Amino acid sequence: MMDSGFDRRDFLKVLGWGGAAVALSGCGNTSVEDGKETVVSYSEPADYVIPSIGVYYNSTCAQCDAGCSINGRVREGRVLKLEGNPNSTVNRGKMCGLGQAGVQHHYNPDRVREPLLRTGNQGQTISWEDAYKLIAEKTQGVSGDQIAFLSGGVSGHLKVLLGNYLDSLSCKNHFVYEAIAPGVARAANKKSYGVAMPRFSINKAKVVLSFGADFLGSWVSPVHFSQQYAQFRKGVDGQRGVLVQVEPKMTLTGANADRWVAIRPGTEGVLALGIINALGTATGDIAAAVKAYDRDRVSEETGVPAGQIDKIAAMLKLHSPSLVLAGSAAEGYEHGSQNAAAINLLNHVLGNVGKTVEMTEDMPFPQMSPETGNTAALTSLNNGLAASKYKVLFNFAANPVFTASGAMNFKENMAKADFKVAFAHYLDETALQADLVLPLDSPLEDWGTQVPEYLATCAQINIQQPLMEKLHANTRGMGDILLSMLKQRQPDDYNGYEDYYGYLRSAVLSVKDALGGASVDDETFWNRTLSGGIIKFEGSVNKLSANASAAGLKLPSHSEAGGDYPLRLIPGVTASMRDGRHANQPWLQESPDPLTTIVWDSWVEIHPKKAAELSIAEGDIVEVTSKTGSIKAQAYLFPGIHPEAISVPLGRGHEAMGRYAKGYGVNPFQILDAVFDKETGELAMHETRVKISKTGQRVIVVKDEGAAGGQQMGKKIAVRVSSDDVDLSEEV
Amino acid sequence: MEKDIREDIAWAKINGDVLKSLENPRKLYWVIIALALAAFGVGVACEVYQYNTGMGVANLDNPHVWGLYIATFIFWIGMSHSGTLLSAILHLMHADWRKPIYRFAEAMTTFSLMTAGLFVLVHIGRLWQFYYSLPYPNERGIWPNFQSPLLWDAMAIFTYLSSSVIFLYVGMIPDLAICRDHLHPGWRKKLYTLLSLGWEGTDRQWRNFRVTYLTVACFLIPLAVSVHSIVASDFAMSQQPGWHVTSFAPYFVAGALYSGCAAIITLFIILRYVFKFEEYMTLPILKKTVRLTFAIAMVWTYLNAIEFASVWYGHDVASKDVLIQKMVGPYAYAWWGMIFCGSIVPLVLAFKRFQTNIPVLLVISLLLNLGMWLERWMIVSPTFSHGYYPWTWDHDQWPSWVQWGMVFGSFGWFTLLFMIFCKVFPSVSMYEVKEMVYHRSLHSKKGDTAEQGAH
Amino acid sequence: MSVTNLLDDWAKFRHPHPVDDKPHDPYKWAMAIDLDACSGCNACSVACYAENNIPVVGKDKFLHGQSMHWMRIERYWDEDGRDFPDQGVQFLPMMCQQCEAAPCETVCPVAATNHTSDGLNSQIYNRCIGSRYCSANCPFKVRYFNWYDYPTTDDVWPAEMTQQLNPDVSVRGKGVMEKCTFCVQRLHEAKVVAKGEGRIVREGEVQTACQQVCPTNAISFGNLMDPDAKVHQQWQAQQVELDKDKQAKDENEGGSELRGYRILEELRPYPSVMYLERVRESAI
Amino acid sequence: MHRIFHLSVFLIGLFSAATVYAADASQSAPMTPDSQWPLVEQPIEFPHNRHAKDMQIDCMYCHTYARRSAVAGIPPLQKCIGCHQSIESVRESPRIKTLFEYWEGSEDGKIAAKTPMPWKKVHDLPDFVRFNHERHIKRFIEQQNRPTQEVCGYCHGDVAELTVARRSKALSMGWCASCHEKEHPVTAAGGTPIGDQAYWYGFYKSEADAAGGDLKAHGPNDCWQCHK
Repeated sequence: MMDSGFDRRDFLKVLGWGGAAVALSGCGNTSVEDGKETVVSYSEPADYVIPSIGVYYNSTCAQCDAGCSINGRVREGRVLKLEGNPNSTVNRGKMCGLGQAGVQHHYNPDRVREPLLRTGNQGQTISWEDAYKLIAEKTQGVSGDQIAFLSGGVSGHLKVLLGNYLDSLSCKNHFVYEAIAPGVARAANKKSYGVAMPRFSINKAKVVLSFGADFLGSWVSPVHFSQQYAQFRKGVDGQRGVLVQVEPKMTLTGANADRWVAIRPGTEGVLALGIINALGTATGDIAAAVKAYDRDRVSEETGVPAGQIDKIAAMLKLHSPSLVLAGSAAEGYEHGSQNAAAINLLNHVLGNVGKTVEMTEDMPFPQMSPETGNTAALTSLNNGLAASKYKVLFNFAANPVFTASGAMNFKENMAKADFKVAFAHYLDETALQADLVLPLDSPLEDWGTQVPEYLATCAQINIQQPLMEKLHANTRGMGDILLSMLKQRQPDDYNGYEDYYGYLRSAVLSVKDALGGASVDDETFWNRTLSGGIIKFEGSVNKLSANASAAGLKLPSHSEAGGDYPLRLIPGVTASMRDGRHANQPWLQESPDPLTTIVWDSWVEIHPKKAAELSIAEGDIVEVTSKTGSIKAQAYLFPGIHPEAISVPLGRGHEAMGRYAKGYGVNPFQILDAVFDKETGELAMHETRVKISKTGQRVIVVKDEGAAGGQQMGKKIAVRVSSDDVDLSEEV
Repeated sequence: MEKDIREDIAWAKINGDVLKSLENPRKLYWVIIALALAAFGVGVACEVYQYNTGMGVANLDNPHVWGLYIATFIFWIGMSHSGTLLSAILHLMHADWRKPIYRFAEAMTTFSLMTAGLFVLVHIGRLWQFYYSLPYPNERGIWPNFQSPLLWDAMAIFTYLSSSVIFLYVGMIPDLAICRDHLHPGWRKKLYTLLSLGWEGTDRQWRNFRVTYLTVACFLIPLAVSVHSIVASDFAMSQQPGWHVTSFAPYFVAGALYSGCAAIITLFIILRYVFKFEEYMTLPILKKTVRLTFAIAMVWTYLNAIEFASVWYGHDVASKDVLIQKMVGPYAYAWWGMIFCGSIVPLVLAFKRFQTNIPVLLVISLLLNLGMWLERWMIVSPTFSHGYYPWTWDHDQWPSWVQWGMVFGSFGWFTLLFMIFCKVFPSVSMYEVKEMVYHRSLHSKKGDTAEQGAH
Repeated sequence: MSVTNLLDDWAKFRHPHPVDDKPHDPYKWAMAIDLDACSGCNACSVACYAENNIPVVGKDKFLHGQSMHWMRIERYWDEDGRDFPDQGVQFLPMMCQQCEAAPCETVCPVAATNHTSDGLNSQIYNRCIGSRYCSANCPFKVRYFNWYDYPTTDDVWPAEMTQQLNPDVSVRGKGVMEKCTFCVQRLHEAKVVAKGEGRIVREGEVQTACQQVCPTNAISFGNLMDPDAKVHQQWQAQQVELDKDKQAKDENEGGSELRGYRILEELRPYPSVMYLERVRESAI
Repeated sequence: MHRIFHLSVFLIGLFSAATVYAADASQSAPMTPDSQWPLVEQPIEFPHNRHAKDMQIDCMYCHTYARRSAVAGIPPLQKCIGCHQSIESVRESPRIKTLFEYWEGSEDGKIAAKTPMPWKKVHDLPDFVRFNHERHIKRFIEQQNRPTQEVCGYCHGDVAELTVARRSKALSMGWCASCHEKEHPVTAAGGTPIGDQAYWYGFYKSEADAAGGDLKAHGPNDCWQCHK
């Protein structure tokens, strides 16, 4: 496909001809014209570059951590569109909307283009050399434990380099923070299965019982699960899989369930134990533990009809194997770990462990395997900052000022560090607080390796490579930045590497044999790797612990929400907005939320009954107040939510981050109470209690749904049929 | 019964009275002209803004892609029909009471057509590519789509416009000669000299004149009918609920004549007052017109009823939904307004005492026209806001000031043309009034030998 | 130019669609969308924006119903008056149905939208004069009009983003109608390759953007004339026939185990998109 | 009354006469004949005649992409240099000097090394027209093996006679269609046109019926062939 990355970079040059001018037809010339447009050709074209014909390069999607391999279409040196890489075991040539929007991350007009140094409230551009010097001297005087490095999930060689850099500073304070991550589930899984992220085979299950795991929308590896879901629906030998979703607020997955069960927020664990009880197959301490949870009590606590519980139990009994998933909706409580444990226990009782909950393969190179984290990390950093423990703070791929709970006052605490460096693509809320902002290359113009946390089948390393030349001359890849900072500290170790690409190449080739390249020479292996975009290899298998026990399992009996804050706030995680890091990508802003069809704004989901009680109508601007703070947003009457809860989607409400994000919607992170899961110390996102009041204003909700409001008016448009009336085995 | 016109008016007096209307205008005239200009200016401004910014400023949307432009277009087309009715149809019927009033009616026809034409243009998204829709030898080597009712529209309207201009002109020739002979030198005299084509009033000229006039009249009538039937087919030929109605063609024609007659009454009254034409535009003639209007109003109401009934008892659920929506939906007020103005108000005309009561008639005629305008709007919009596909039913889709501005402007434009016409050309046909007087006098003398006298 | 030509043509004008004795040959592009697989994730819609240079109109214009999404995901609730939609919701991807007897085609005054030989409903931007009659007559309301001049509107395509525009697809200026084209630029590319090799396009050689991205493979697209094409087999299995307005399924009430149907078939536009009914478990 | 009769007879006669005339009028293509369009200022006055006529170099030796892509492509600098390095005879001629300035960079440093030449586009169709060179090359040169210069000449005129290329054909839609509709009748088995409505909007009577109608319906005259 190409001779070598080095040379290829020349061919990534944008070719003026066939560029925007031609693309903008209709407002370009509209009659035959001579001598108006200039036509330019490469002075030394590669033989595989043919004008007007797309060239495809494999790389890795960086929109989330799922690690989908992408295949970028490049024409005249401009990357036009991303497709899935068919050879990837994660996404098998498919993608999600979020991933599609990756090009808008790359071409975004609001990217930072120069290193910026804060002087008062002004950012003034400085050269990279000065920036490096500045960092060097700021890190000189201080001891290692006065330096903190905050980052999102990191993996691959970037993680290695970062580690080395921090070591060179003898700094141990690397905080890995993801605002939305299954932190509690990881811990619970580790307990009950022995691994943080076992492999869930939805496609092998006949019944999937999901406690608020939005695996079609935003949970762990949505594209991968969506494909499994499709197979699961087609079913093995024509027996169609059945999906039961238990959650207080309908997610995309809930919307696709055969039965969506609206449960009282926080009582998921109780229902799980109730089902175990109803199954009656449990023995030993488990049987003892669940004895108390008879159907009536459970029904009374969870608000799920007793008949429904029996039906679910019966269904689970009838069809094996099944699969039970514990998702964010179940974890977001003080007793989140307990909920998760109870739900995982159900998997053990049903004997799914080993069948649909399977072991994974571990990276043979632990130093490269993903470093994950959740809100607990931020909490400890925040405490440190509050205690003025840190003098220098680095921030990379995280936006805590936007995503931290309002109760943390992160912004104020951050100010206590005297030198704050942000490696950023945009001037987001956190970057604005930094003293030094270093502009990063977009993932489509940078080199890198990535290891997905959730490994679909075998162990693999994803390659990230430039799909086109840099858009802005003065941005740098994170890898290159770390490398040059390491060169300052340990010249003799790192001067050997011309740049991050060089480092990457030699690093990969050094373990070529382990990566299954023993038979071929370096050049061939490297080119194969680049054109393939993925390195798959045998990892070390780690067994699941099959021991099930209800030891230490105790669930609080449901506490009546009441007093000043009668409602629960459920922060909605949507597939396109997530934690808001992509809110500045217009395609995502304008692609309607699947369930409400609302665009460009936030909304408050409230059950029509509750709304009637409070005489709230669609479009009313309501004020949602928690102990921590309050936000104002438009109300949307939404039948798919428990009457005791309201939901506001996360991700919007930016005060910075450019024209497409700034000023659209509100940010519910700001009003989350600082309540934590007792065991893991992760933020209990669903524990916030709120009250809701009308402000008197009303707006027209900007949504795709028409005046008929999602009714078909007796027309045969979207038709549903009962499973008895079809024979899927006959179908193609 | 009292007479349509006095038989003993001296011909010289007729000339005098009519020509007086061409004399230097009074202040009021200039005021009206100024207002009309201002209104038209508003319309132009809106169009310029829309042309530069895009149709979006009219606050149309997907799928609600048509709005007031189309509605008002139909309104003006409809307006044009009565002129033809009075001048051509009644001419063939030898209903000679039309003679004093047909001239301005015919002028009205021409000008409302010219106004309607504007709406075709402002409605189009790419005005600058308008010529694509004309079938002519072009370097692209392709025809337009002869299947599209819109194309028939364009053709029908152009034909109709050109022939009504001819009709209006031909009918004026003898009068233009009179003007030529009576006016003192000046640009007008030159103009009349040019236009009157050396009319001397010789026997031969009169014979040819009558033949031509009659022929053009014959030619015009089918046109008039076809034009509005074709406008109707813009809707009837589509598949949309509320449009896909077989009775649309007659319904539209009736509506057209209706609004036209109403407009005639309005202008009748105004001209009668402004130019002191009491002698010629007499109450009996007004009464006849009013009765005619009443009859047409009833026909229109009847056709309406038919349409509703056929939808109501038919099996087309979608159309039924649309009908119900018209009655109770967001457009209910407009729809009921149309029923009131179109079917209830005209009942007043049934009473003798109102048939000659000028103030009342003025108000009524205006109401009727409002009703007819609403009718056109109610044909266009509800189908969009409540079509086949529920997902796309629109929320409150209200025309923006740009649309209203252009509708407003169109009235300015029409008034402007009409006022100018009235000053430049005799708005009452002198020679025909003379004929009328002559025949009436014969009639009163030798009883029913009048018929031969006519020829 | 001769009128005779016009007159003959006129005589044969508007060949009725579709007809058994004159099958589409060799191509008839068609689609099948499995609503049981579709999860409503919107990936197809975004992919369509990326492939077809669709402008992002922004909040205000979206409010005025001037959005341009060629492919929209509709979401329908149950209408049985229960408190909770406990059987989930109904998602429906809706795009131009590429009707065989398309209501939009007959009414366009300038023939800017007309039928291609491989059964597509073409839309020619540079010919369009913006009468919007096509949209007025479209039963599905899947045609989108350029209410503003998006290429020159602020923040629609800032300088950087113009580089992402697909050169194979014209960017539409103000005043023209547009709609889903079944990614005709991709079809054309595949045909050129196939023609070069003197064969016809084979199954799997061409995908529409929405089909390619769909994480649940709910969308299948291909040549209905090609027995190897999945879409052909699906239509056959569901006994849905292009030139019928009443399918086998509709004949016997409820009895049939078929899921395939076409929307608003009774209006006889003969859509080229077959939907497969969503299945819901009755036992739970 | 008889006058009316006479008159109407006369009018009808006139009308029908006009119709008959129009109906039998010849199908003259409404397009401009070949003519020389104005010359375009280029960085150097490239002598096509020297290369194509005197040297007999095949068009596609330089415009190399024509046979495998939609666009013919401007020859990359590399290609020019490739030959001209070894042609000492003209090495010092001003045009070649400029050429090398673009390759090696000019002394005054105004032009960086390996700067592509800013050629002006001569046959520049409207942006919404998508002409595909590959298809035409395949059809005329590879299938019907006609001489290259003739085939390219259909649209580009006799370039071999020119220095700087210059448009001599109308390149209007009617001009393209006159070929497409005449040469590619769109019919299905049975000779009846299917689908492709665009066919009916054309001015030109295609020889579909003459061709026995056994041609297949992937007609290059549906609008989407060129407008997308």
